[in-house]
Amino acid sequence: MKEKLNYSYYPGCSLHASAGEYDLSTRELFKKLKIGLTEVPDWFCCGATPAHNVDELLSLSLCAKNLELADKVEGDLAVACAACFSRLKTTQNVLSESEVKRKQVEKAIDAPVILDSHVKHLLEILARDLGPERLAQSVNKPLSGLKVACYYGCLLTRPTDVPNLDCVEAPTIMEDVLKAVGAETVAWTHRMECCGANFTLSRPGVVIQLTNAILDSAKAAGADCVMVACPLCHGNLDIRQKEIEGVYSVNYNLPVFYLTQLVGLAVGLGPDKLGLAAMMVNPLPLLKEKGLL
Amino acid sequence: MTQPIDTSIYIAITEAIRDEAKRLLLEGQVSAVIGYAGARRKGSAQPVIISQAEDAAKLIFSPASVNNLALYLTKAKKEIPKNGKIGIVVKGCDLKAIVGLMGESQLKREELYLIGVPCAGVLASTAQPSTGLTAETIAPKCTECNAHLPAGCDYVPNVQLPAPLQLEEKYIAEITRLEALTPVERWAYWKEQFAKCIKCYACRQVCPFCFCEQCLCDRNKPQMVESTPRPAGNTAWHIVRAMHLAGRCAGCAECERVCPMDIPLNLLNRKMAKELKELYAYEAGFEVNDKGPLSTFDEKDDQSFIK
Amino acid sequence: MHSEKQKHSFEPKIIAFVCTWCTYAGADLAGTSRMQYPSNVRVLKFPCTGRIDPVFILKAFQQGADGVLVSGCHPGDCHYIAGNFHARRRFAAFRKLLEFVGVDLNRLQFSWVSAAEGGKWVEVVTDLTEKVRAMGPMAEFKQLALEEQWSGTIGTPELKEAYNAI
Amino acid sequence: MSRIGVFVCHCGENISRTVDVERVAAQVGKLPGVAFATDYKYMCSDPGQNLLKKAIIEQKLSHVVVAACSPRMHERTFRKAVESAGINPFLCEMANIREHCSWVHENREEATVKAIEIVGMMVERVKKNRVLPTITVPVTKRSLVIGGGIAGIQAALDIADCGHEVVLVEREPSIGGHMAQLSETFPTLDCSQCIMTPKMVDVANHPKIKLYSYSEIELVEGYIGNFQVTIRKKARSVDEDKCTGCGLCMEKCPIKKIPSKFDCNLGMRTAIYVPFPQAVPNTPVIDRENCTKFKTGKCGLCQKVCGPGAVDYEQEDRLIVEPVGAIVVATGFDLYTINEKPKGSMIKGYGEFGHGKIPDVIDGMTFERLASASGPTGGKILRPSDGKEPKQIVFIQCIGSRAREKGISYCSKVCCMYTAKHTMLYHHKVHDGQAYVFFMDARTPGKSYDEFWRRSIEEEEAVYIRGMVSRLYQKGDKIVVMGSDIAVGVQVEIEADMVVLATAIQPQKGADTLAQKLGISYDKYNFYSEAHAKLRPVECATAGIYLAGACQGPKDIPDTVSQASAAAAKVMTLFAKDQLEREPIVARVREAGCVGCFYCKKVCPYGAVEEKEIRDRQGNLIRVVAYVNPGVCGGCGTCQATCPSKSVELDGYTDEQIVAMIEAL
Repeated sequence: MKEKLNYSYYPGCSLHASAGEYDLSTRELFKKLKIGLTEVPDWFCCGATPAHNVDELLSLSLCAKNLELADKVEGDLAVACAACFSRLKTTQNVLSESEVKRKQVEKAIDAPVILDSHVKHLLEILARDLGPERLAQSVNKPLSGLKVACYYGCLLTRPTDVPNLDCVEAPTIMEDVLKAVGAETVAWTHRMECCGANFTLSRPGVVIQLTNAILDSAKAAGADCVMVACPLCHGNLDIRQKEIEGVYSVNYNLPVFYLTQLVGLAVGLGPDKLGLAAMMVNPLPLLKEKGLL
Repeated sequence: MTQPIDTSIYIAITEAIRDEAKRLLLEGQVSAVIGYAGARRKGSAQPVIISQAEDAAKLIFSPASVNNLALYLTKAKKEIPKNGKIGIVVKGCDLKAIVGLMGESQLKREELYLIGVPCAGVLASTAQPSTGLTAETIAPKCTECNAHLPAGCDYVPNVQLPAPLQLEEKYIAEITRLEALTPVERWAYWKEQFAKCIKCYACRQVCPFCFCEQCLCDRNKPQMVESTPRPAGNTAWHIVRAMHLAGRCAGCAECERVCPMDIPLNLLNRKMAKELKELYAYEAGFEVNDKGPLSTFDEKDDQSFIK
Repeated sequence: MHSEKQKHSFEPKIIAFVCTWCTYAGADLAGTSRMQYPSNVRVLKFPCTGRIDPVFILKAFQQGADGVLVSGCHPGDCHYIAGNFHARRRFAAFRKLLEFVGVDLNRLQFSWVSAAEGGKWVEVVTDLTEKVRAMGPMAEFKQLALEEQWSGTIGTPELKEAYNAI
Repeated sequence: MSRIGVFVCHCGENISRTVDVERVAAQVGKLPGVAFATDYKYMCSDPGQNLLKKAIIEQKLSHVVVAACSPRMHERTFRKAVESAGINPFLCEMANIREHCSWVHENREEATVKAIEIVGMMVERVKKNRVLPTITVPVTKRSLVIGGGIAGIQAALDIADCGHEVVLVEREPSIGGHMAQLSETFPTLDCSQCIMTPKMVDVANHPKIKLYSYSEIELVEGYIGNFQVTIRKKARSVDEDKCTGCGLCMEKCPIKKIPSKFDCNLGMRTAIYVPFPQAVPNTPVIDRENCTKFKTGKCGLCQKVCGPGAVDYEQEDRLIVEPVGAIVVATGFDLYTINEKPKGSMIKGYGEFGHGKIPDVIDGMTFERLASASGPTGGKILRPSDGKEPKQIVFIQCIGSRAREKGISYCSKVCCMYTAKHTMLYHHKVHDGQAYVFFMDARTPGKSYDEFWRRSIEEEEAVYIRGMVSRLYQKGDKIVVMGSDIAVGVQVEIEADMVVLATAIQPQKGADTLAQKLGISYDKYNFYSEAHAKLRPVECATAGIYLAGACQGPKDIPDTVSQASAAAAKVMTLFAKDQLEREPIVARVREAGCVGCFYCKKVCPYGAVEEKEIRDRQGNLIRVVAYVNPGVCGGCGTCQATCPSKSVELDGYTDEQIVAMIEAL
């Protein structure tokens, strides 16, 4: 096993905007776990989610260029956002299968396409590279008693043979991480459903319907909170929760944590280092109740 | 300015080989060790087979250790004591031949003790054995080496191989040059090359893969390939030879080294290796394969050339 | 009934190596259907394309063939399960070798012709004949065959020196 | 020096119209080695053949070339004719100057020149022809049938009825296979047991059938006509000769809660058991893993109550060698399970359906057991979880089948029909219930099949929804089925009480291992490969081995039974003669040249190449060379083209013959 883990880091646009707490907690967590993280200089948008619906060459080229930039930094590429992760992996997949497209892209970005670099979601880094044993060793405040609904969303494992993160339809990687930090996970039905991220701005009605089903299912399964690994899922589940409660006349009050926030708590990071204040559904009462603050 | 190549580790390697050979022979683990010993000309080396522990001191490894000793395991094997394991000193390129021969049921791994040599390169056949190894005097095959450190050996001296220099890949360059020519120009090139051939069959004699008891080209009922050193027969011989080595030859380039007429024989072999790699993603010599690229198939193989 | 046949200055020799189950039968069908094609082709029957040794192609060129056709069963149709698959790889490699030594691959044609494809047989044979006719005789091997003497040139200074010393 | 006779045929006017046959005969007559050349109107006619025979005798001919039509037409005719005149038939060749010359060229001069060259080539070839003796192989007129399902039973009965002994080997304690598990069969809805059990009894009572149940194939040696098969007879712990099948042991066995594999784990069985009441043989077997006697050494109740003293705890596996001449492989199928990806399998599992963890999501075979009158519920459709009758039932087709991303791309062929049958059985038993079927296409080619499927919709009120299901999940005591109806273009959600998955048909586990023992080929899914998809669909490429049933590919019962009878007919054809004769176009190894690289073995599609050890008189191994078994060789010659030293030669197509033809150009 490698002793010192080192990664290049592609935060993606959301983490520099609406999901600042994800970025903050990721950096703090990695620092705490002594994992090297170097932000790719000069990175730019991966194009998710509109680009690939509009212009395939553009979407492939954006990712290919980012991959090329990342290749100049030592270590595998760590990605926080499920959509960025999906686009980068898809790009490698598509370009390794089509020589024609590869040549087009190479011409467009005026650089070679990097097909063999390892793009890794933060989950993979925690669950595989670091591993549950070493993660457990860093825990000083186990999240015992906290019942978490792990929400994968639609992009993290799909489609078959592209992300290769875990079993496509019944993954356990999030649960594996949470178990290592002492939390309880609930079995629930909607952990792989789509939250409608693509329609967040254009057709909020659809999003409210889809997101409500997810929150309803998590609540019904007895979860205290939801954990996500994607800023887009977070946007829908957290920011829209009040609105949904109003539309459906229900009361969920389910804090929606980022993966790095929960793991960060367990390894002893304080609320300020995890950006808990930025969450719309206030998690502090829950955490106090469970004795985690 | 020619770039010198660091071969200082060869001294440590020589020591290590001697110690290991001595130990093996003393313990009776092997009946003989095939290696290199110094020869008469200054700096030169020649193959040697030792069966006594005290002879271990004869063993050396130097830039003149050019021979592919795998040869002595097949055709010349009769000279080697048959009982028990045989130890052999192998460079990465030689090991590829041994790996190939295992896949062709000619050698058994358990009958060999492989003493692997980390190798920074050996001298070209045109260089004097006493000259130092430089970007100029290095054998062309070493410029394209991808097996400086032989894998899977029983023993490898614990030395740090200096980082290999980026050298001009001579065969690739020459293949690219020839491919760019017209068929007529290429024919003229090879016609001139093959015309030099004197049918001495040194290339066949030195090739670890030419292990047939009776060569197809020596048969006269029917005569498939003309055996006299006429241009027609020479051309046929070299085409048949390249075809028979396709998918098997891993590029030890011994054929080219021993050719008295300096025919670029390995060029044909490298061209075939390149094509088979492109067509079937096959590269000879890295693992013991039951089947090579031309003894198996995939239903989806390319057939764009077939009407 | 038929128009006067055009006279050509050069009639190429075409040798076809075919498998008995598909292409030979396809050529028979062309006959029973009374299709017409140039008379330049000579057919050698093999049980299977798997039996066809690359040396035969070489030998055919050396014996004065101007064009060579190798034809067998379509993939999956082989009477012997997989002979044509083995042949496909063997010839994919061999044609690359011939190309590299300077044989114009327009003289060497491979095809799959099934027992039902009499028309395709006619088309393949006619195309190859016309193509080779346009290219003219295969001079390379014929010239080699005529060269009786050792015709090497002494290329390197070392050789020249050695030669002068004799 | 050879004395070759050349006979040029006019073929009425078919040849002579464009080819100057007299000139051909005259020209060819001048070739060295040709002693006699003539032309004749119809060579294949009786007078023509007599002319040939007379010339052979009078002219003392050694070889013959008949220049006429295609050898595919008359090679047999002329070879027979020369044989009757005392020449080995393989010293006769045909030059094709009709299909390849007179019929395809109109210019008389060109055609004549071509004809002369074609005949010249054949003259050179025939000079190099060798006398080839007919190869005969003795035939052991007994056959082995592997698998005791409907395919194996049918093949065994057909062969045995013809008077030949059959050795039938079944892995399970009873024959019957999957068909014994089925409730009713499409498209006639007759009871499977009713048509199956009489056949099983016939097998048990047939004097020519030797049944090894609870046995497996250990080793197969030999070749067509002469196989030696080693069978492992697993320890049953009950002496088959003594047991009367009274069943007292099973009544008394205290371990009663073992899930029954035959009932798809819905019912329970004892530790000493027969899989189902009509089992053949009706001899129980002790499941040693679950038996108290074997686990702790205590109990022994079954032995105490057994009147004839048949229970034998000391019994061990036995190895039996049976010589047979032909083998029918009828190992059948297994159903794909939606559980997590098994190790080393290409199947990826159905996580979206809960990986098989929802109790009321069952497969088609489980439904058969529920619907079967002799099943664990006595034929009532009841949910496994709580025993309630499902009022809303969803059938989903193509689970695994036609799903490349799951690892299988083929169609399982029978699911459309059996799902239609299931909806009918359901409707017959649960009158107020509603069945839904999610399907991609309904594939119903077969006699009365489409009518049957239409009936399930039109009369039995099944609702067919064209579209696939994306997810299933448990919600309370319901299963929510989320799918799409692509005909209408809407998302569908059904709260079902039970879901039945039409899971894909796969070869039995271990099919590949058995294939390796038999030396037969199989595809990437482990289905066994037939020698020719169209013309030799029941034969393996390996001579003497035949295929029957679903081990070759998904099949329904009628197709399986037809193929089994076809395989039996092939076996009987083989057994019709005492000696197996075959064309001597086989490869032979020149041992002196062979260096044992075994490239020939690598490329041989028939597995005909063996490794032969050459030893000196003291028995020391000198070298290993290739040996081609003439009984198995198919005669393609791929070995020769591959052999670097040409130390293996295909008789009839030797390098000498071919080079002679090329040089004649």
